Amino acid sequence: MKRRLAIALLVLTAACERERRDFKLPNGDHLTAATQVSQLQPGAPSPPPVVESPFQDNAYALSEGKRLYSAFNCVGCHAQGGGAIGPALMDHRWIYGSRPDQIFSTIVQGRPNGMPSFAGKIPDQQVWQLVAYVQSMSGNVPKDAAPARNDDMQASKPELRREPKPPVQTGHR
Amino acid sequence: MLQSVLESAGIQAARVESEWWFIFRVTTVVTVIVLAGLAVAVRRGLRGRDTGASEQRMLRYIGIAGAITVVILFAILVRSIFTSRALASERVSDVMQIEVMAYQWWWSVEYQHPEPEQRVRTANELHIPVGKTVAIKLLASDVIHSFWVPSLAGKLDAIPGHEAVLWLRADRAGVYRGQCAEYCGFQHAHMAFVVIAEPPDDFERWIQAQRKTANQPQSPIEQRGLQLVQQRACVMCHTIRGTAAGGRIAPDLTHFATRSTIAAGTLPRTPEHVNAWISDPQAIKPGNRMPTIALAPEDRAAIVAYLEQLR
Amino acid sequence: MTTRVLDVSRLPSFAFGHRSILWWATMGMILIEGTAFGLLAVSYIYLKWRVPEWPPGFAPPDLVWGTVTTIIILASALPNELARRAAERLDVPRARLWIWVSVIFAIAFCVTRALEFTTLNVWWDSNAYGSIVWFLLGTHTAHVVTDILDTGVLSTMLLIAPIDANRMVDVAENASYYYFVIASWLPIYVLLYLAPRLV
Amino acid sequence: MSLTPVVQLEVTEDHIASESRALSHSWAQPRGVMGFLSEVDHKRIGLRFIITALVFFALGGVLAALMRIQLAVPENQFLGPDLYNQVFTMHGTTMMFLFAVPVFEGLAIYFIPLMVGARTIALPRLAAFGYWMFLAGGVFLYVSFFLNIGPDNGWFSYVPLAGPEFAPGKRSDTWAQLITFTEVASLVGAIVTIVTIFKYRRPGMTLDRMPMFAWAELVTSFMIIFAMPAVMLASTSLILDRLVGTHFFNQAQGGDPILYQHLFWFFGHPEVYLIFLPAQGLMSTLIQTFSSRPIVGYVALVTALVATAFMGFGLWVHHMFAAGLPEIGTSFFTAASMMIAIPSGVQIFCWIATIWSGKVRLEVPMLFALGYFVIFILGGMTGIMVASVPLDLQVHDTYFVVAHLHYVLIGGAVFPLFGALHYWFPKFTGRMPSHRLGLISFWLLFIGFNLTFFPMHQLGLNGMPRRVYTYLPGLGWETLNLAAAAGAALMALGALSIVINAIVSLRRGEMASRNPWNAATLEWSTSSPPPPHNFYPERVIGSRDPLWDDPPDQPIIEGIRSDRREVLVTRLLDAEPDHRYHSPEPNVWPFITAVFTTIMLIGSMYTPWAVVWGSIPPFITLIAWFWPRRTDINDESYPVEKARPQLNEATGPA
Repeated sequence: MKRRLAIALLVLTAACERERRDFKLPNGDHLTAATQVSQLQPGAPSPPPVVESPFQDNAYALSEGKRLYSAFNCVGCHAQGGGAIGPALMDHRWIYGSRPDQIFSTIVQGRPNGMPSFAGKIPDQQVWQLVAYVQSMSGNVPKDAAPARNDDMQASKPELRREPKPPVQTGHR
Repeated sequence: MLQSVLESAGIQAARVESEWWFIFRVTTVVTVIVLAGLAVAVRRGLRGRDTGASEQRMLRYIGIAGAITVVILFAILVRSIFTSRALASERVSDVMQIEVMAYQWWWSVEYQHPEPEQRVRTANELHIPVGKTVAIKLLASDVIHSFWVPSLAGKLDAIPGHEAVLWLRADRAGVYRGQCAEYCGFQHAHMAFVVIAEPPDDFERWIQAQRKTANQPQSPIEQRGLQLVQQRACVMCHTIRGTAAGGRIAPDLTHFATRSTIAAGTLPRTPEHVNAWISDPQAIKPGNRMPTIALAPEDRAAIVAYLEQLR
Repeated sequence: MTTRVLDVSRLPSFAFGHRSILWWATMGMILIEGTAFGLLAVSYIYLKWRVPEWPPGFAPPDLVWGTVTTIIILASALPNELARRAAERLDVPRARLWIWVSVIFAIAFCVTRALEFTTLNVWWDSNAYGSIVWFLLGTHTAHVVTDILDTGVLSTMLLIAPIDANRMVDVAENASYYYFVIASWLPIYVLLYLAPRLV
Repeated sequence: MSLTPVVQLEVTEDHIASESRALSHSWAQPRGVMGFLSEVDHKRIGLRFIITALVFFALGGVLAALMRIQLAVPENQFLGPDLYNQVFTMHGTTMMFLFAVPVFEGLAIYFIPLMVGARTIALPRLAAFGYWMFLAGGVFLYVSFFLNIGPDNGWFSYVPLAGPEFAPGKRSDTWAQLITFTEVASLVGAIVTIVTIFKYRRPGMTLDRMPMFAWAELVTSFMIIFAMPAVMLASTSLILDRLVGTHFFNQAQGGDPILYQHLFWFFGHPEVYLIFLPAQGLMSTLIQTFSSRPIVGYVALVTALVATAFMGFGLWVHHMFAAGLPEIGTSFFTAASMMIAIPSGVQIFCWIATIWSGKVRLEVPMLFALGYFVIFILGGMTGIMVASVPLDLQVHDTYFVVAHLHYVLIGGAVFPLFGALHYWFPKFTGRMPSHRLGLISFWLLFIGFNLTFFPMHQLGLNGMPRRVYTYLPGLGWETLNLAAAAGAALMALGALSIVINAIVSLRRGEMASRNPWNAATLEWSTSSPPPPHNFYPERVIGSRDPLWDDPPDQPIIEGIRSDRREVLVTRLLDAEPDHRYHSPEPNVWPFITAVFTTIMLIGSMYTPWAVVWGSIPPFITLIAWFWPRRTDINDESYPVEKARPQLNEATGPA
């Protein structure tokens, strides 16, 4: 009985989680200047803090991420995910890591050969929304939260209908 | 500021207003007569005298009442069709064109001109010359919105993939408030705009001023403001012509300080309000597309100072 | 106490056709679904009227399988009618025989219908034309499948369940519904296959 | 020789007593939990519909109160946009789909068999299935709401706002699937009502002797059949666009958001009439009873119902005047929208004539009927205003329309409904409702209603749009909104007093006789509440108002078997006896089918495969539902050879 109750509660909170509309980060927005730029640090190495994405399974954040993806002209280099000047985002190959915090760093810090740093330009909340969306491009978010098609010419299958592609690390860190 | 159907300031709204008073008077008289008839009937029914009235005779009266209903309705119909015609007669081709693009939850306004650099782009505020018909081309960038300035004209929907044109003419100078009238999401309530009808000379002066690029900042604090605007998140969305800011998804700020409101009519444009807005837009208009940006108070003050001199 | 009495005890305990309540229930279903098909057809025409070229960007569906389906579906009216007549005569063996024959016909055109889906030349997510084509065909197929299952169950009942006269009424009404499935297909065939070629 | 002779017969008291006993036994309601789930008695199903719908009405009312609190003062922080949008969507959806349509359906299921003198409803298992689907849909909607998956795009769910791009998550799908639930329930109810009216009328009740409420429900049921498929298509294509990427409403790929509006309003406008028409039937019923005379203009009233139904399908575009459609078309729809006032006018004139020439008793139901006149006439007048294109372009989507629609729907439907619930309370429960509490409820509701909604006309003209979660001070909207909030509080008290009245009267009300209001229709010819088999002995109908005008020696109907649930099926037009029919026994499979259908429908919000795999269990339960059982077999024609002698009568010309 207890277990059933627990499962029921879990399902319920999952639904609430997915449908929350957060207009700001729970802890407010903070400057991303603190983002680590280098792995070098004084003293004994401390384990890197694992940063949880606040919006991983959140439908609203994913759709906002999708909107920002074209508003901030990510399309210009990455196209609709198929890649052009920049690498493809809808495949399983991840050069700089597929974890939310790694994608976050890629956006904020920029990467060699063209990916500019958006530090200070995109507030953390929107970066997290982009992170969640980028993960959905390869089908790596729950189907019930992933974005459906846009009211546009269709370039590819909507994220909701993409097969999940388990990430494969290809790049160097 | 006026936002009322019954205080018309333009030909289109005046026609509708006169139609309103016609129908209002007719229907009031009809209502009074029918309810009086009911009252008489109830009084008589309560006394319960057997009238012996034949059903035939009552049906005849019902028929007469029905016929009168038809005549009244027909009169209203004819009046309404004539008003429609009159409204349509305003559709002339050689008029000033303004393109209004509705976004979730603000209005982008563009004054058309054959030369691209002479086009004027502003937001949530239309200036029009008094006494001249303007054609407002309505487009929607995302969902369906509806453009409505009650004192000037009836509403017209802006539907994605469709183009609609609204002709209107202001006959009195003044500031008329308008608002989105089709439910469009979180901030449907805060999607207002103003129409400023002014004498043609004033209008000409205004549009000339709008064609210029943005003022250069003078004082150090203003200069610091510009620097911040160009370095921080502002540039991702806003355009300020003459600076590095060229984002196209949020209101054009080139002549920000000439406008009377911010956030699509949500707040009057005062330095305090602008400051409050930048510090936490989501508290003022939850769900709107401007994110909360972490800025030190003195940086915010600099940005406000810069914005306030964008005349 | 002697009184006037309307004696109904000699009335039959079942009836066919529009005298039976089942016939009216079936007509209700037919009206509902007929309206749905009508509105779908109007939507098709509406979308067609919005674009200059039709079908937009795709070849119209190939004629072969659609036409074969149409022929089979029309031919299946015959066993269906025979089943209905047998049912109204309370002729259980023949009703049983013909209803099974119509099940076989129905399965046959389910197969050709499946092949039809492969020759539409457009996907449902290609554009609005593709969507409405798939929706029309899909809705009709849903009716066909429902009817087959329904007929199948009824045929099985005739083999193994106790049979009273009401079962024969069921067979007759099953046939009325099947006529609707046939009748609703013809305008859809014209819309999907002929209209893009003729207009 | 006729199969149904009228003969002089000796009918003894003993015979009547033993037949009554046999009927009570064979129509007995099943007991226990399984019995509850297997119920096929139309009175139980009807009452469940009514009570469930009233619960949803109360929930919808609470949501309305939340909105009035939010809007009582400008820039209120009480709800916030996200919650407010869900609340107003839930309010509209609840009132339209979970209250207004089902409550009249419940009244039809309860009273149509009683009014046409039948022992039960046609297709009772289907009716039960309809109820379970309705209940499942309503529970599904409210559970979703509490899980934050409540729809938030308005009860109309316009695309693209409710479409795949702008409505992330599952909220829009919840709305679309709720439509499917209520659709199934209403369509099933419509079929059941039509068949009952066509085939189960007591001998002698020709079509032109049918009670007005039966006419109203008949016309409404046909409207449901033609209107509901449109919204089914709209919601299905919406969900397809969202889930599998079709392009019905994507303008970039040849679709069109306006197509959605056409489909929605082709249903949405008739929807108003299919709420309004049953209430017109109630009005005729109440006015006739409390004016103590036959209704004036029976034929005119029936014609008006039919005319309204036809015209109701010709004016959907008046919801889309602001969408910029061609002018010629809009003129046609203006004309149609105005002309529909004619049948309403004729009905009102007929009722006034009835009152004028009758002996009026100002009982509570009659007060509600009189309240209808005041409120509905005002709503009708504003209806004429919004039918005019130029005026509509100003007031469309403003509070003026909010006022208009509440005047029409609350005045035109809810007031008659409350009158009717008060009127039929003794029939439901066997006890009389309290007159004094009834008076209190009426005046609270009447004053509260006008205080809430009358100011909204002015608000709309002052430029306040609908569906805004807040507004700025200084636009002249504060006082009127505050008045509306006060009115809403009065209405809440009124609703509360109705609940109190129901509870108190149920416990301590005076016992009701068969016909406490001295009415003329058949439901008052049986005990209050009616026995499971409704009537025995049954007399042939001889006039339009049988309880007033039938001679006492109308023939008694004998020969319907009492040892099983048998009913007499009559012919469509003249209600001549046609055959006897064994009505279905209680059965639990409709309930189980509804459970599996619910699982399938909810699953299909998440994956299209749920439709394929999910339809297998309901299919299996349907087989179980229809599989003939010993008790269902018609023993007069089993085995089938036994039926041969009846064949000529069974197939011969009707």
